[in-house]
Amino acid sequence: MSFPLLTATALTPAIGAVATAAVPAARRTVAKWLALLFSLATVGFAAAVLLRFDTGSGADRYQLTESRSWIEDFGVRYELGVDGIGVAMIALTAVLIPFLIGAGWHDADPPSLPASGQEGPREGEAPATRRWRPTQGFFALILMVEAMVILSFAATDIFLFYIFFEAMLIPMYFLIGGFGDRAGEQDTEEGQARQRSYAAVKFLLYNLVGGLVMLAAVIGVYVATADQLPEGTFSLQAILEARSAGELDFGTATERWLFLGFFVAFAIKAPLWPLHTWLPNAMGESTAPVAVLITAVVDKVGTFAMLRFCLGLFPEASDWATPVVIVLALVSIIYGALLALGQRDIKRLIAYASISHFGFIVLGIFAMTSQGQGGATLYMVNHGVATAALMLVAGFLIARRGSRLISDYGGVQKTAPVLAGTFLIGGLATLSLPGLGPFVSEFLVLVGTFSRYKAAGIVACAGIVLAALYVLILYQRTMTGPLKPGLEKLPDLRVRELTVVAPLIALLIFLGVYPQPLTDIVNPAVEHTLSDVDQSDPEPELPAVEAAP
Amino acid sequence: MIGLLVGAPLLGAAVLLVGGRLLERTGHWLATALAAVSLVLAVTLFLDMLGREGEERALHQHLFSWIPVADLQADVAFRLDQLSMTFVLLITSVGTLIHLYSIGYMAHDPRRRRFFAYLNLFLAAMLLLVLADNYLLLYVGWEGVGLASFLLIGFWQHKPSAATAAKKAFVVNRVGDVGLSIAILLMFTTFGTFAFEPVLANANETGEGTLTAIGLMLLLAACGKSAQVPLQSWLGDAMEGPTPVSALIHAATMVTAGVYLITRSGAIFNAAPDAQTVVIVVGAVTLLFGAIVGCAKDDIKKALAGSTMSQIGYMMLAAGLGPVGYVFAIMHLVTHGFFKAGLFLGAGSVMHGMNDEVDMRRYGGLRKYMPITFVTFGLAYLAIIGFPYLSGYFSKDEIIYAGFSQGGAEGWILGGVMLLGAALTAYYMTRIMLLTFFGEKRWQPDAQGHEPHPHESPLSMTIPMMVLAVGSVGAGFFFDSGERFVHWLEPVTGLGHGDSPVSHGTVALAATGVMLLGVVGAWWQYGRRPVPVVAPAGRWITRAARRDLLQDDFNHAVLVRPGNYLTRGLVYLDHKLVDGVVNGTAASVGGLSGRLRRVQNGFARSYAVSMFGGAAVLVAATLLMRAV
Amino acid sequence: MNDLQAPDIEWVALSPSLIVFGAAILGVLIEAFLPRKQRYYAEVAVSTLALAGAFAAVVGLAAGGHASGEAQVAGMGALAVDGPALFLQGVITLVGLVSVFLFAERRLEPALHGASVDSFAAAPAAVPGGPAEKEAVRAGWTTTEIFPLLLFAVGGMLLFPAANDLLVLFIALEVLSLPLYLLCAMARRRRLLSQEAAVKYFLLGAFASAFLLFGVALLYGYAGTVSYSGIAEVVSGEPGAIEPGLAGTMGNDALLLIGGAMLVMGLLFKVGAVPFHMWTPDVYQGAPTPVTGFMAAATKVAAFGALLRLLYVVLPGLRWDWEPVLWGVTIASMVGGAIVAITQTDVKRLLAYSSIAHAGFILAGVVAVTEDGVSSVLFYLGAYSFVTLGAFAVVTLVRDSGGEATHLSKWAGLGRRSPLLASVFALFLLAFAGIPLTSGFAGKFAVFRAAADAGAMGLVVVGVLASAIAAFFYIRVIVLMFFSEPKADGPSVVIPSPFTSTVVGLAAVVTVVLGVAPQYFLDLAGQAGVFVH
Amino acid sequence: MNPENYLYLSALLFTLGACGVLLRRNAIVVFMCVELMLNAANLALVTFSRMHGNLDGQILAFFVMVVAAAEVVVGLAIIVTVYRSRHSASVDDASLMKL
Repeated sequence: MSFPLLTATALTPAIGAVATAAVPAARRTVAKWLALLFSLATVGFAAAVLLRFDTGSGADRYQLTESRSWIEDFGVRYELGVDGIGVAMIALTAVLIPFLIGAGWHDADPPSLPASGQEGPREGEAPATRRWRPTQGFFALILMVEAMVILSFAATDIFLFYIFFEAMLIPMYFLIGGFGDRAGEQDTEEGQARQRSYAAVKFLLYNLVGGLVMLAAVIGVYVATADQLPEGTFSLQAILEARSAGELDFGTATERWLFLGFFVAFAIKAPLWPLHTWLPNAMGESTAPVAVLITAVVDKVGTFAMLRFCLGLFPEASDWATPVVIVLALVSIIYGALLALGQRDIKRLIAYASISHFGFIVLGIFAMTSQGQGGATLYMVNHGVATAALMLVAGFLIARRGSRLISDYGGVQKTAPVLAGTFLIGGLATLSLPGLGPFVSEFLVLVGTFSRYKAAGIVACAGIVLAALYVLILYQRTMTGPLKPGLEKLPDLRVRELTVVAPLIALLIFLGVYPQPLTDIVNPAVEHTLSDVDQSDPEPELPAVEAAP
Repeated sequence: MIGLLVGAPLLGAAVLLVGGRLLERTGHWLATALAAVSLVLAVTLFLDMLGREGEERALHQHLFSWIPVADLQADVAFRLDQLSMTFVLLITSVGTLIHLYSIGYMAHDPRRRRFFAYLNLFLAAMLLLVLADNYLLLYVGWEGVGLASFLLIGFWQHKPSAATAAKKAFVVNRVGDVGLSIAILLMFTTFGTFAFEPVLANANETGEGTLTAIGLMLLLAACGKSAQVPLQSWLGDAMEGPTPVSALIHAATMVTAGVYLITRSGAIFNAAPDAQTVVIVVGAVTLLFGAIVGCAKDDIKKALAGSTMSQIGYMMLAAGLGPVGYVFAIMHLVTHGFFKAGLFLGAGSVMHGMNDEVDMRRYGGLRKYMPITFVTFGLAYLAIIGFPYLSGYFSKDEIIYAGFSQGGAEGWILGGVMLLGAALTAYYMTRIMLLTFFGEKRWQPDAQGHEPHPHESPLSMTIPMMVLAVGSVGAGFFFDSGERFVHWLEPVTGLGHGDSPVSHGTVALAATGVMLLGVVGAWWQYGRRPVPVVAPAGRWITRAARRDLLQDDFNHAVLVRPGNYLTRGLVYLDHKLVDGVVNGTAASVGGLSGRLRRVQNGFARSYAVSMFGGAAVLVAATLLMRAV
Repeated sequence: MNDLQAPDIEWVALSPSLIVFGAAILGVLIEAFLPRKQRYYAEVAVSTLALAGAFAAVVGLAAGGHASGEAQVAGMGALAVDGPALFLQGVITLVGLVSVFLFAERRLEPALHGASVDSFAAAPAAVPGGPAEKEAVRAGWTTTEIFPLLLFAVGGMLLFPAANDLLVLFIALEVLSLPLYLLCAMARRRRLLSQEAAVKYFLLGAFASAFLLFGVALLYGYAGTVSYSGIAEVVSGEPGAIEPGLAGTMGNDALLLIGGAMLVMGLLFKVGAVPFHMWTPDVYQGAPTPVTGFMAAATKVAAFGALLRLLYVVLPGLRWDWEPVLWGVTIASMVGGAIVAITQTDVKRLLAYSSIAHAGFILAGVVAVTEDGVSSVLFYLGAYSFVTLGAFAVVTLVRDSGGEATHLSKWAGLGRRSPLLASVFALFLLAFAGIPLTSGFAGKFAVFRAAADAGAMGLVVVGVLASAIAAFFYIRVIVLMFFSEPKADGPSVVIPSPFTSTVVGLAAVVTVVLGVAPQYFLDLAGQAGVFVH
Repeated sequence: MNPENYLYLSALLFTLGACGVLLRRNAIVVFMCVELMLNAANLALVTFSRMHGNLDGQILAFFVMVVAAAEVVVGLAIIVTVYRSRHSASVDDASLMKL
C-alpha cells in the first residue's frame, strides 16, 4: 500500500485544528499563523494529489484509493478514492481555505481587542471568560470543516461519506452561531446574537433533517445489498460493479425511494428551491469567510454527491426524477436571481445569487450530457472562487462601515478605488463575464442543457440577464454616485486584504482563459458518470459537419 | 502576429490597471503607443494581405484549444480575411487617433490612467470581436466591448446619471447577448460546432426554420450592440461618457459590431429570407426613429447619438438586403466611422472650450472662436449629409440604390424611407451646424458664475480631427473609384445585383435633392431668426422626440415597474410562504408539545390511570391480534 | 413427593451477584458496628472493591466462554449465565462502580460546620427544616446507608436480566426497586421534591409490579411451570410430560396472552416506555442527581435485559401476537418522548424525556427478533448508559446558591464561563442526538439497521423523524450554553473531586471511542447475541 | 367445588385493588390496595398450584408474602416521612413536579 495521500491531505487540517485549539488564550497570533501554516500544508498535499492523478485514457476511474477495515460489523470500510471530479473539489477546498483564514484574520478577535475595530471590553466577564478562546476556536473549527469536507469528497464508501457529511455540520454550526460580523440589522449585541443563533439552528436543523432522511436511505441501501449480494456493503465501487454485473437490482420502487432519500439531503445542502431558505440566514449572519466556507465549500458537497451517489447508485431513478429536478433547478435560477434583486442586505443578496448559481449546477448535472456535467463540475470550482472573491471583498467593506445594508453605502470607489475595483471584478465573475472562469462553466451548462432540453436552456438564459441586473445594481448603489456620509474616511484595501483577493482574481482569469487543465481532469470522470446512467450526448442534426475543422 | 494585434492593447490595459500610481504620469503615452503599435501591425498585415491573391488572402491562426469537452471543441483561433481587415484598420486607426485626442481632452482628469486602461481594453476586445474565427470567441469580444463601454460610460462614476447610464447600457446589451448565446447553442445542436467555416459552409444543408431562428437570435444580438429598435434605448444615455468614448465606441466602432455580425453570418441570412425581412424592417424603423430623435435634441451629443442610430439603421437595412447590400453596408460603416468620429471629436472640442456645456441653445457663433474645429466639423457635416463627392454621398447613395433594386413595392418603400431619412439627416445636421457655429453667442455664466471663454483646443485634439476630416472627405471617393471596395470585399461577402427601376444617376439626383430640402428646412427654422435659449414647447412630435419617442417611459411601464412588483412580491412570499411553512411546522410541533405536556399533571393517580389504560390496551391488542 | 435433596449451586457462575450481595450485607454490618466517622470510608472502599470484583468476575466468566460456548443455566434453572446476561451484568457493574464515585462526591456541597458533606440528606427520616434535621446537620452526619442500598439495587439488577424463571424475575425486580425507592427520598436539598419523587415512584412501581405478578400467576396457570424453558415448550406446543391435572388450564391461550401482556407491561414500566413512562420525569427531577444518573443508566439496562430474555426465550412462539403491539409502544415512545421534550425547561426533566425517546429507539431493536437485534440493543444500552451517566454527572457540577441549577435559563452562556465542561456536555448531547462519530450514532445505526433488516423499515423512518425532532431540543441546550450571553447571577461550575472528574472523563472517553472505533465492542455484543435455553 | 371460582375471585380482587389505586387519595389506602392486588395474585397462584398439582405456585406465594412485607417496610417508611414533612398523606397533595 503506497503512501496514503488522501488521508494525509485530510489529516493535516485535522491535526492543525487540534494544534490551533490547544494554543493558550493569550497567544492569538500564534494560533492564527499555526492555522495558516497547516492550511498551506494542506494545499501542498492537494497539489500532490493533483499531480499524482493520472488523466490518461487508460487510467482507473478511482485513483489514490485506500481501503482499510473500519467497522466490519456494519459492513463499513475506510475506503477513499478520487475521480477527476473529486480531485477538482479537493483542490478547490484546499486552495480556498488559506484565503479564508487570511480574510478572517481579525474576525474572531474578542471584542475587547482594538484590532477588531469593535467597541471596548464588555464589563463583568473578564474573569468569568478567562478560558474562553474564540480566536483559537474560530480557526480550529475552519480547519476541522476543511478536514471533513475533504474526507467526504474522497470517501468512496457511502457510510463513510455520510458520517462526514453529517459531522461537518457541527463545526459549521458553531462557526455560524458563534462568530457573526456585528453588523446585522439588529443594532443591539443581544439582538444580533439572537439572529445568529436562529440562523445557526436553522442551518443545523435543515441539514440534520436532510441527513437523517438520507440515513434511512443509507440503511435501505445496506439492506438491499445485504439480501442480494453475499454480504451487505456500503462500498460504492462494489455496488457499481455488482450492478453492472447484473447481480444487484434495487427494483424500481425501492430505487426511487432510496434516490429520494439521498436527493433530498443533497438538495438541502446545495440549496435547491424550495429548500433554500436556510442559506440567506446562514450567510447573512455569519462572517464573510464563514459565508464563503458555507456556499463555496460545504454546499458543494451536496452537488458533488448528486453526481457521485445519486446518479451512480440510482441511474433509473435519476432518469425518472430528471424532469422534476430540471424544473426545480430552473425555478432556483430565476427565483434566486429575482430575490437577489429584492435584497437590502449585501450578504443576503450574494446568498440568493448563489442559490441561482446552484440552480445552474444542478441543471447541468441532470442534463445528462458531458457538457452539462463537465460544466457543472467546473461551475462548482468557478462559483467557489468567484463567490469567495466577491464575498470577501464585501466582507472587508462591511467590516469597515459596520453595516450590511446596501443603503448605507454609496460612492465608495471615490475613497477606496481598489476595493471598488476588486468588488467589480468579483461581481463580473458572478455575472459570468467571458474571460473569467464562471463564463466557461455557465456556457457549458447551457450547451449541455440546451442540446437535450431546448426550452430549459432558453429559460436558463434569462438568468444571465438577471445576473447582470443584480450585480450591477449592487455595484452602482454601493460603489458609485456621491459619497454617503460616514464613508469619508473609508480606508482602501490593506496589504493583507489585497494579498487575499489578488490571487483569487488571478485564478478567475486563468480559469476563464485556459480551463483546459481542469477539463482534462474532469472529462474522464464525467464520461464514467454518464456511462453509469447509460446516457450519451445527443447527436447534432448534421453529424457530417463534425469532421470539418 | 494576429494574436499580437489583440495582445498589445490588452497588455496595455493590464499594465495600466495593475501598475497603479507608478504610471500616473506616463500611462497615457504608453496606452497611445500600444494602440499605435497595433495600428502599425494592422497596416503591415494589410500590405501583406494585398500581396496575396483572392482566396489566399484570408489568414488563420490557431492559438490554443480553449474549452474541450467531448464533442464541444472551442478554440482560441483567429481569422483575418478582408472583412476583418477592414474593421481592424478602421478600429486601430480611429482608435489611435482618439487615444491621441484623449491625451488632451482628459489632461486634467485625476483618473486619466484608468481611462486609458479602459480605452486599451476596449481596443483589445473590439479587435478580438472582429478577429475571432468562431462565434464563441466572438461572443467573448462581444461582451468584452460591452464591459469596456460600461466602464467608460460610467467613467465619471460620481455622477449618478453616468452610473445609471452605464448599468443601463450593459443590461440592455446583455439582453442582446442572450440572443447571441442562444444562437450559438442552436448552432452547436445543429452543426455540432460554432466555428465560422463549418457553420457557414453547411448553412444551406439544414432546415430553413432553424436558420431563421438562428438569424433572428443574431439580429437580437445585433440590435443590442448597435442600438437598433427595440433595444436602442441605451445609446442616448451612453452620451454621459467622456466625448472621446462617444466618438470611438458609440459612433465609430462598437455600435457597428451588429452590422459586422450580420454581414459575417451572411450565409445564414441568405438562406433565411424571413430573418432578412425582419432585419430590413428593424433597419428601416431605426433609421427614421434615430433621425426624428436627432431632430429634436438640444444636447449636441444626444443629437449626434440619434444620428448614429439612424446611420446604423442604413447599414442594417443594407445588410438585410443580402449580397446586394453587404458591401455597401460595410462601406457606409467605414465612411461613417470617419465622419461620425470627426463630428463627435468636434463636439468634444466645442464642449472643451465651453466648460463642458452641451446645450446647443447656449452655443452660437462659435466659428470665430474655434476655426479648426469649425472647419473639420463642417467637412464631416457635409460628408454625412451626403454632399456630392464626399464620403457619405457614395456610401449612402449605394445603399439607397440597393434598396430600390429590391424591386416592386418593397423597393419603392425602402427607397422612399431612405430618402426621407436622408432629408432628415440633412435637416438635423444643419440644425446642429447652425445652432453651434452660426448666429450670435448665446452663452451665459454658469451656476458658479464664470463666463465660458471659448477657445481652440490643443493640437493633440485638433490633429485627430483634421485627419478624420480628410478621411470623411476622401474615403468615399477612394473606395468607390473603380469599385475598389466592392472587389476587396466580394470574396467574403459575395456580391449581388438587383434590377432597380431607377438608375444610379436618378437616385443620386434624388438624394441630393432631398438633402438640399433638409438643409433649407433647417435654415428656415434656425438660420433666419435668433434662436431662443429656452426651447419652445413645440408640437407633440417634438416633445415626444425630446423624450426619445417615449422609449424609456415604455420600458419603465412595461418592464421595470412590473419587475419591481414581482421581486417585492417574491421577497414577501419567500419570507412568509416558503420560510413560513418550515417555521410553521416547527411552531406546530412546539404547540403539540405544549399540549401533550399538560398530560403530565403531577398527580400520581392519573399516572396510574394511564398505566392501567395502557395495560388494558396492551391486553386488548394482544387478544385482538390473536382474534384476527 | 420424593425426599429432599440439597440443590447444587454453581458458585462460580453466580459469583458476580453473590459478591455484590455479600458486600451489601457487609455494608449493613458496617453501618451497625463502625463509628460514624469511619463509615463513609469503609463503605466507599467496600462498594468500590465489590463492584470492581464483580466486574472482574463477569469478565472472567466471559473469558471462560460462558458468554458463548459454555453458556449454561445455573441455580437449578433459576439463573442463566449466557452472553446477554454477562454483557449486561458487565455494563451494570461498571455503571454501579462509576455511580459509587458519584455517590461518594463530597466537594460539591459547601462544607457545613467543618464537615464536608455529600448530596444526600443528613437525616432522611427527619422533618425537612425541623429541629431533628438541624441537629443532624450540626453533628455533620451523613447518610452512608446509601452505599449498601446501591449495592442491593445493583445486585437486583444483576439478577434481573439473568433471571431464567418467573419467580427470580419477580424477586429481582423487587430487590432492585425497593432500594431505589429509598434512595430517591434522600436528597439533601429540595427534600420535598425528593420525597414526592419517592412516593410517586414507590406507589406506581408497586402498582406495576402487582401487574407483573398477576401476569406471572396467569402464565404459571397456563404452563404449570415458572421456568422459562418450560413455558417456552408449552407455548411452542411440545410440552415435556403432560400431567393430567394440567388439562384444565393447559394451553388456554387467554391465560397466556393476558399473562404475557401483563408481564411485558411490568417490564415496560421499568424501561419507561409510553404509556408507562409518566413516573420518569417526576422521579428523575426529584431524586438526588447521582441517584437519577444511576437509575437512568442501570435500571434501563437491567429492564431491557429482562424484556429481551422474556420475549426471546419465553414468548418467541407468540411473536406474531406481541410484535405489532410493541410496534405501537415503540412509535409512541420515540415520538412522544421527543415531542414533549421540546418544551422542557429543566435539564433533568429534559434528560428524562430524552430517555423515554431513547427507550423507543432501543425497542426498535428489540422488535427486530433477530440475533442482530439483540446485539444491537446490547451495544446501544452500553453506549447509552455511559452517556446518560456522564450527562447527569455534569448536571451535579453546575450549581448556584440553591444547590444544583437545573433550570435551563441558568445554563445560558455556560460555554463562556467554562468552555471545557460545556463542550463535554455538548458532546453528550450530540451523542444523544446521534451525530456521527459519537457512540449515540453507532448505537442508533446498529438498532435501525437491525430493524430494517428485519423488515421494519417503517419503524426506521419514524425513528429517523423522531430523532430529527429530538435533535432540536438537544441543540437548543447547546445554543443556550454557547451562543447566549452569560447571566450576571448565573451558576458557577464547582471544581469537583477526582471522583466526579473520573466519571465525566470516563463517560466522555467511552462516548468518543464507541463512536470512532466501535468495532471491538460491536464484536463483543455480537458474540453475546445468543440466549441460552 | 370447582377451583376455577377462586380464579374469578382473584381476578375480582385484583380489579378491586386496581380501582382502589386509581380512586383513593390517601397514600396508605392506595398502598393497601396494591397489597390487595398482590394477594389476589397469591390466590391465583395457590389455586393454579392446586389445579396443576405442583408446588411451584405455593412457593411463589410464600415469596410474594415476604416481598410484600419488605415492600410494606419501605413503603410505610416513605409515606410516613412524607406525612411528617407535609402533614398530609394525600397522594394528590404531592404534585409539586408536573409538566
